[in-house]
Amino acid sequence: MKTGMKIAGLSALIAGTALPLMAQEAAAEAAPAVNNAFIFNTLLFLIGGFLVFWMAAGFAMLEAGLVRSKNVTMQLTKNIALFAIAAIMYWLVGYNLMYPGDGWSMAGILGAFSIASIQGDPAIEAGYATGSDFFFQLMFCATTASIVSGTLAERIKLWPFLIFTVVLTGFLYPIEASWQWGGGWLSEAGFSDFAGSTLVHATGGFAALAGAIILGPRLGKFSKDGRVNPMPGSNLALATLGTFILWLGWFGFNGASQLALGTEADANAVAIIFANTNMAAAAGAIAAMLLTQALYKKVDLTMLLNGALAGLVAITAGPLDPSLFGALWIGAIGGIIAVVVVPMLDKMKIDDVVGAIPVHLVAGFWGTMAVPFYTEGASFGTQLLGFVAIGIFMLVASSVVWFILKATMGLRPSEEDEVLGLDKAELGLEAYPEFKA
Amino acid sequence: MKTGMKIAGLSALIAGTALPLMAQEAAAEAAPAVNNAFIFNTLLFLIGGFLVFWMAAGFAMLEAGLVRSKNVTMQLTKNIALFAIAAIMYWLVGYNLMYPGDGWSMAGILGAFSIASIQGDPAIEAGYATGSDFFFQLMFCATTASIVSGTLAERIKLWPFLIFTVVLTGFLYPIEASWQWGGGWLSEAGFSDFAGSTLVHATGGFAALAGAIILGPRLGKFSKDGRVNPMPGSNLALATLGTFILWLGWFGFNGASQLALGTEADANAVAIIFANTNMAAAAGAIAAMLLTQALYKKVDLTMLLNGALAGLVAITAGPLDPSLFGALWIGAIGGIIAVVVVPMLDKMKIDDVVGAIPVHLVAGFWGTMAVPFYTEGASFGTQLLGFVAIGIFMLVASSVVWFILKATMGLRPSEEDEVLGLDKAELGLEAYPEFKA
Amino acid sequence: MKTGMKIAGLSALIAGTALPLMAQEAAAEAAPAVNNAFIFNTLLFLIGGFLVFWMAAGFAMLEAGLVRSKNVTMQLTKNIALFAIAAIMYWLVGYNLMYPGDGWSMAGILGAFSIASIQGDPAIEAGYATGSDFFFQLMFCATTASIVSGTLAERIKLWPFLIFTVVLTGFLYPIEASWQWGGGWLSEAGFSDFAGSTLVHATGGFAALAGAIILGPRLGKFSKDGRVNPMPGSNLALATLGTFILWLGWFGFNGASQLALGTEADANAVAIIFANTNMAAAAGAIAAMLLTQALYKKVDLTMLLNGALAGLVAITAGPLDPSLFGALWIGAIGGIIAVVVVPMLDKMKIDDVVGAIPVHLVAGFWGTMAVPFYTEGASFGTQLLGFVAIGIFMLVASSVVWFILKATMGLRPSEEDEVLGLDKAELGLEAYPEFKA
Amino acid sequence: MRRAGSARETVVKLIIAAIKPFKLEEVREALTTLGVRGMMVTEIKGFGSQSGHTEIYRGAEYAVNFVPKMRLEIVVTDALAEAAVETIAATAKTGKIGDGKIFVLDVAQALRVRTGEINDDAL
Amino acid sequence: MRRAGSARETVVKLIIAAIKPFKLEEVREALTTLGVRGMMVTEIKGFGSQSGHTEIYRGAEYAVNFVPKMRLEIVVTDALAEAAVETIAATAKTGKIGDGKIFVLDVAQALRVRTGEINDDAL
Amino acid sequence: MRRAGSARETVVKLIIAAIKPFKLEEVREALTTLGVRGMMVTEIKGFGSQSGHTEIYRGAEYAVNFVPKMRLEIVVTDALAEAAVETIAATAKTGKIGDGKIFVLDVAQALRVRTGEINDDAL
Ligand SMILES: Nc1ncnc2c1ncn2[C@@H]1O[C@H](COP(=O)(O)OP(=O)(O)O)[C@@H](O)[C@H]1O
Ligand SMILES: Nc1ncnc2c1ncn2[C@@H]1O[C@H](COP(=O)(O)OP(=O)(O)O)[C@@H](O)[C@H]1O
Ligand SMILES: Nc1ncnc2c1ncn2[C@@H]1O[C@H](COP(=O)(O)OP(=O)(O)O)[C@@H](O)[C@H]1O
Repeated sequence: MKTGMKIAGLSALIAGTALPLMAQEAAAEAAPAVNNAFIFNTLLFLIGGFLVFWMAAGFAMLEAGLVRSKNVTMQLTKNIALFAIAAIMYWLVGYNLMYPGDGWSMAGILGAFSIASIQGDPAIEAGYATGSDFFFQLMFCATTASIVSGTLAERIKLWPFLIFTVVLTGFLYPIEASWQWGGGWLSEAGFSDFAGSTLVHATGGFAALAGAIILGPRLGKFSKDGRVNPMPGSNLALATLGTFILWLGWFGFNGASQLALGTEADANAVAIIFANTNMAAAAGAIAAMLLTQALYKKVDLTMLLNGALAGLVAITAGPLDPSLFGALWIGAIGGIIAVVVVPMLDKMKIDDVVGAIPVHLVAGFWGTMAVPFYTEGASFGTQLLGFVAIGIFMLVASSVVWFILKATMGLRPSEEDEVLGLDKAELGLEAYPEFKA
Repeated sequence: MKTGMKIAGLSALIAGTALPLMAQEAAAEAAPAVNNAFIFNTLLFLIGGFLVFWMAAGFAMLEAGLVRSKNVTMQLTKNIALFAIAAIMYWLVGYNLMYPGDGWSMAGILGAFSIASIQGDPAIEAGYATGSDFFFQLMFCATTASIVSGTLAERIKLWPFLIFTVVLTGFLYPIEASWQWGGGWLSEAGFSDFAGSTLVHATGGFAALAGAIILGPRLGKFSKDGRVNPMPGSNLALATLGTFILWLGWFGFNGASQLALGTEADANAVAIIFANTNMAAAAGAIAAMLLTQALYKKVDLTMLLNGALAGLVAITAGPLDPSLFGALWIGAIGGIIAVVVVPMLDKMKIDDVVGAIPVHLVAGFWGTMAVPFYTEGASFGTQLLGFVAIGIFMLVASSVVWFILKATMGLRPSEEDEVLGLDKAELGLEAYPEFKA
Repeated sequence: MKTGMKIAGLSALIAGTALPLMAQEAAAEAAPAVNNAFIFNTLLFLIGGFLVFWMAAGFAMLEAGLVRSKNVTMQLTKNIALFAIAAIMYWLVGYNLMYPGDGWSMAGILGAFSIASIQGDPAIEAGYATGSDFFFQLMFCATTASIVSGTLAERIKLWPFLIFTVVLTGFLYPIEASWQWGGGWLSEAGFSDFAGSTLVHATGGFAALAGAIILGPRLGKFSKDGRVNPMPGSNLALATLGTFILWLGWFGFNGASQLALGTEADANAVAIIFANTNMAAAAGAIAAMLLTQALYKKVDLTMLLNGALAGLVAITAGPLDPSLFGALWIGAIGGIIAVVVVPMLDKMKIDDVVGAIPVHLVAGFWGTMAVPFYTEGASFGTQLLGFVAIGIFMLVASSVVWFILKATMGLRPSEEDEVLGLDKAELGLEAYPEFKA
Repeated sequence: MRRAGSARETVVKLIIAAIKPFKLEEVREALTTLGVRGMMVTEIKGFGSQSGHTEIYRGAEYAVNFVPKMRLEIVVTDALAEAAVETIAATAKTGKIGDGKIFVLDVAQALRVRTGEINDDAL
Repeated sequence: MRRAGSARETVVKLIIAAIKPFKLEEVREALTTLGVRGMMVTEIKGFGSQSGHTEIYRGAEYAVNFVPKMRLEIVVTDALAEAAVETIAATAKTGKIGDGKIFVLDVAQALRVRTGEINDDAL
Repeated sequence: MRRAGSARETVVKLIIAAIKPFKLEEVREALTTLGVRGMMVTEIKGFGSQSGHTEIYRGAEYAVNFVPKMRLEIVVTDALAEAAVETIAATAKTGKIGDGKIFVLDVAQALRVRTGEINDDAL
């Protein structure tokens, strides 16, 4: 490493613009100067990538905090396993299915089937290192899967959930994302979704919605008499930590989606995105806080957390163009959506343990539709088209997968196991074995 | 995003310094080369900014871990809400009040009243993207507010606390900070506070101190017979996590306060700051550990955590100029201060739940006074002047606000509610509902 | 800070490549243009450094989650204290002992004895800021110590452990690491260990192994009849959080070990390392999950966490050269090693509380031996030589230290104290005082 | 206040029951309908014939000797005792091993702190 | 060791009390002054007239049937029993609903593990 | 079902014991060997002569009045009672202060929920 360093030092020097002496030789050999933009762009992907990676931990903590203690080990297991699965499936199939370049299997609709490769010399003309792009894009794929685990918590067996994750991260997400980010038909149509309110968040939300309906609610969640029985989360400190983690990761999620840092304009854009993203989250949190106080005469922390996340999801479709004030009201409406939609789902007897559907699907819809307010060229019609198209695809496709899993291996544990808790019943391992739950 | 990428790739290329062929044209068109310093500076602000953002989570975890379990939900709620409020108030008033440029309302004393705006083309001559500066500065404002919540924990109602936060983040912090960082009278006077031992930490500490005195101690904290009744924190794992988070965030707090990364000298400075910051924290932790062992025949983890933070606060006023050894003894004295002052406050019947006053106010004073040891041009007199001036302003101003809130809506919950815990009494939501507390 | 900004802005401008007008003057004065590689390299060290710092928190959470609640405060205390000690010892002795340059005390074997200094003007020719290198290298030293604390948890007194840490971070690690990264005899011999599968992880593992044998198992861990009595971790949410933190930090650990970011080739290399590191972790996790399912008919989350970490350790010796597929199978074997070796150690009556020996020592061996599969010039023989040499040195040296400590102050608390738990017995402070354990 | 009774005069009964946790709500509702107005509930570790299944942790097998149970304490009037016992038995029953036990003890005296009422009036 | 007594010979009393948690310290101190030298304290969920207020979580109302209480078990000599009961009643009383209950049972035998002392000497 | 017995007919015994937590496993094994087939275990805070040592937190001293104990409840037949008490006393004993107490009460009736068996058959 240190020895390596010496070399590095040299190469750095050579790369560095010339000291008087070397200058001529350099010129003589016409040594191509370093393309700093290539380095900046790559760096943006890597920083953005590790920030979005961190969101996987955020989802894990948020969900572990919002489930009952008897299902915490299972929720943690699902979250770390789904990330690992995404990392492998996206390499095996997803990446080239999503970014086929000119290798479409069906033009604009179905990408290429081949394994991702990142080795080899840097492709300067691409403007960034392939590996950094793969690393960054992979994190988005994993995020989509993280959304699903929360909604279905406490009542789906481990393996069917993981198998669904395989399909989602290997095929469903890459296909619908290719339509836009892969340069497919949606991008041709002029759809606009900067960092994925629809392509990532609503997509995960649709998969979760299909699952929640097919899976059914947790035992005892809804009484025959229609009463809703809350099942409070077991650890709100974890849930809050998870939200802070997601908020932090979102700077990478939206900021690095600028995809370039090599010019003053790009740097300026990334800066604006960071500031707008933060503002939308803050506004979502405040809106949710005020609304719960108004509706229930008390602040509900879990709603406040959902509100911040809904604000983030809402700004994700267009974090660059709005003013800070724009980010504020777009985010605030996101927060209001979270507070309003959570009980609506309960009325519809759809059991969404962590509120992922209001936050990612509904606020994602809002964010997508809000783009035209600030982004030139975007039209409400096209935005709606894109959202609906992806919605139908995801609902149908994931329903098929869920039904097959239900028919073959079954989705739910036995009633007794569910009552006992998945930790003891399926994993034989409690998350807090010493604490009386 | 991918489509965007293609363009980015191009712009990157054009931006990239010339390949033989393009060179002449470039020169011909006199295409202005990219100002890499602008990008580096902006990147420094963004990285520093997200690291300081992370400190908000650190305060939340530290405080949630040091309060009793019956007040954890409330502490979490306050911490995330105060950050959201800071984000909005700093945009609405704070930023231009703190950085009026030439728009002072009262020269050097009171800044400009206008809403912050970050849109538009990059102002190359500024050397950094406005949005990145706003993003970074905002985090400092929020940090100041985070300090207050810990001291007043477990006995102040949610809304009066949040209203105080509105005033603190919108007005009090921006005004006093403008005196120095806005180029106001203190900076003219030659005060030196690199990253805010006084401007951020002591300022938060003064607001907390005023609040603690006006609010009074928690019920049962001090018995009539003068005995102090410890109320051990409910979750030291969270408290330790919070401290690690703060330690990490501090690299951005101090490092990015160099405000520039565009030259070798700046890069070198940021590197020195990182190393010194780490050393001061380590020394503070070790000093506190050894001192508690000496005083109490056992190590007190909570003091060790306070010690590390006190070391960080102490180096914050001058993290660049000291040698590593300088950082060590400055930080170590910070750690000693924490251990010594915590019981002193108890004797004065001032109830500081997490030790924020010793850590941020007293160690902040020490750090401010230590600057002249290594920084040329700094004088003890001016340092004292600055600290006292800001101290008086903050004590008076926040006392006024606290008194108004006390007189109007009241600061404290009923005795019964306080005994029951704010989580159940005010929020109707327990942080750990399943665990027997 | 803001005032500073103005200057920074200027310097930035001057630094920035020339606007038409200034150009000639600049040329005239032959003003040396900014060496961007120096800034990029320094930035890589700083980002990598804070990511590896974060790993200290990861170890703390992982270990706090895997010990029983009666020893959590102690585990947290050890983890934060050991980091602080490493920070000071590495400055006092370690850095120059590890990187003597030409100042070897014994050529290639024993480095220089002098205190590290990072002040002064940037040494452009070095290619990076000294402070950034010190900051980054220090974190590796601390990591080595973090590995030891987990294995010996729940039964070693605070002070002997900390004194061992002083020796480990000040002498043992720097000496063995100097052999390779300091340009010592091992690097001459052609040993290849990119980021430290052997130099950091196995080294920590050897120190832990020696300690575990000399210290003996926890009371009741192994019954006379040879039965193994599991002692489940008290908080798997923390353990999972810790694993996510380590995974995140590892991007800095391996990525910044490229030691340079100043050229497209370096940027490309760092990107590949990030992607490979992530793949190895994912593969390790999946392999461990599938294997526990196969062996025990249920997934063991703690094994899954160990598997991810073992995958990371395995790829650390050579994260650059393998393809993604290479990273996959190298990481997967790491995960399998974790699952297989954990019970083996139990059979050998070696009590490794968190599985650090399988993860860091055994998977570290595997990773070291796997290098020649993808790295030209590396030979299995030399790899084995390096591993064995360092293994012998570490086993002998740390055994000596452990024995001296045992003979002088004793390593273990009284049986009664161990049963009561170190938190109450030695620190008089419970981590979760309100929760019935 | 009346003299704390000697063993001879039995006034009210204390029913102690160990049941499966998920039955708690059902039992509570059944007892309320029966007219029981209060109880004390404790989470306990139960040991009995149900105990003793084995788990695996990090590759090592171990026996789980204790199963979580809910322990109910209900003080009722002599008159209500029998019905209460029957109600609990009926509601808590799943027929599977581990359903639990019910014990009845004599209480010499009962008192309501708030009012000072004693025995039957205290319940 | 003496034969564990039959119900007929009552030697000492067991006082079981459910009180409001924040009263625990006060009650403990009062009992100590009275001469009580030991007790067992359990955190329980109490069900009674106080129970049944509703809370809202994520927009849905639900009834809170159990309130946290402290359950005290104190074994005292026959002689001390009455005073102990009165002391607890007096100290735990707030006059508000939920103050709790006190129950007195007969104990057939008491034993101090450390010394083997029994009955009065064991306390 | 048989009428819940009056105080006069004592059928089985309830043994309540407070012991040091780390003795639980040992005691459980000893009792099992003796033929005891079930028990209820509760984690409690114990107050007694052992209590009252002081701790320091953030520089302030405070007295720790409660020490964690395990509370065992074992219902046994009259015949087994004495042996059970002796076994617990013997196994839980360390000779150091805080070893705990054992109390024996009369049980009027015992019932096994699963089968409806009562008294001796219920244990
Ligand atoms: N002799 C006993 N004394 C006290 N409690 C007992 C006794 N036997 C069983 N219990 C309690 O009843 C619970 C169920 O008993 P168990 O023997 O497991 O099943 P079942 O009641 O169906 O025979 C146990 O977990 C324990 O809490
Ligand atoms: N019948 C009972 N049996 C056992 N415990 C009881 C009974 N009734 C009440 N308790 C206990 O006493 C506590 C207070 O009783 P409650 O009816 O709520 O108020 P009050 O005692 O003022 O009438 C309850 O929470 C419960 O723990
Ligand atoms: N009078 C009592 N009533 C109920 N429990 C008691 C009583 N005295 C002691 N205990 C229980 O026994 C435990 C041990 O008693 P203690 O006096 O501390 O030691 P020892 O039993 O050796 O005298 C206490 O922690 C408490 O749980």
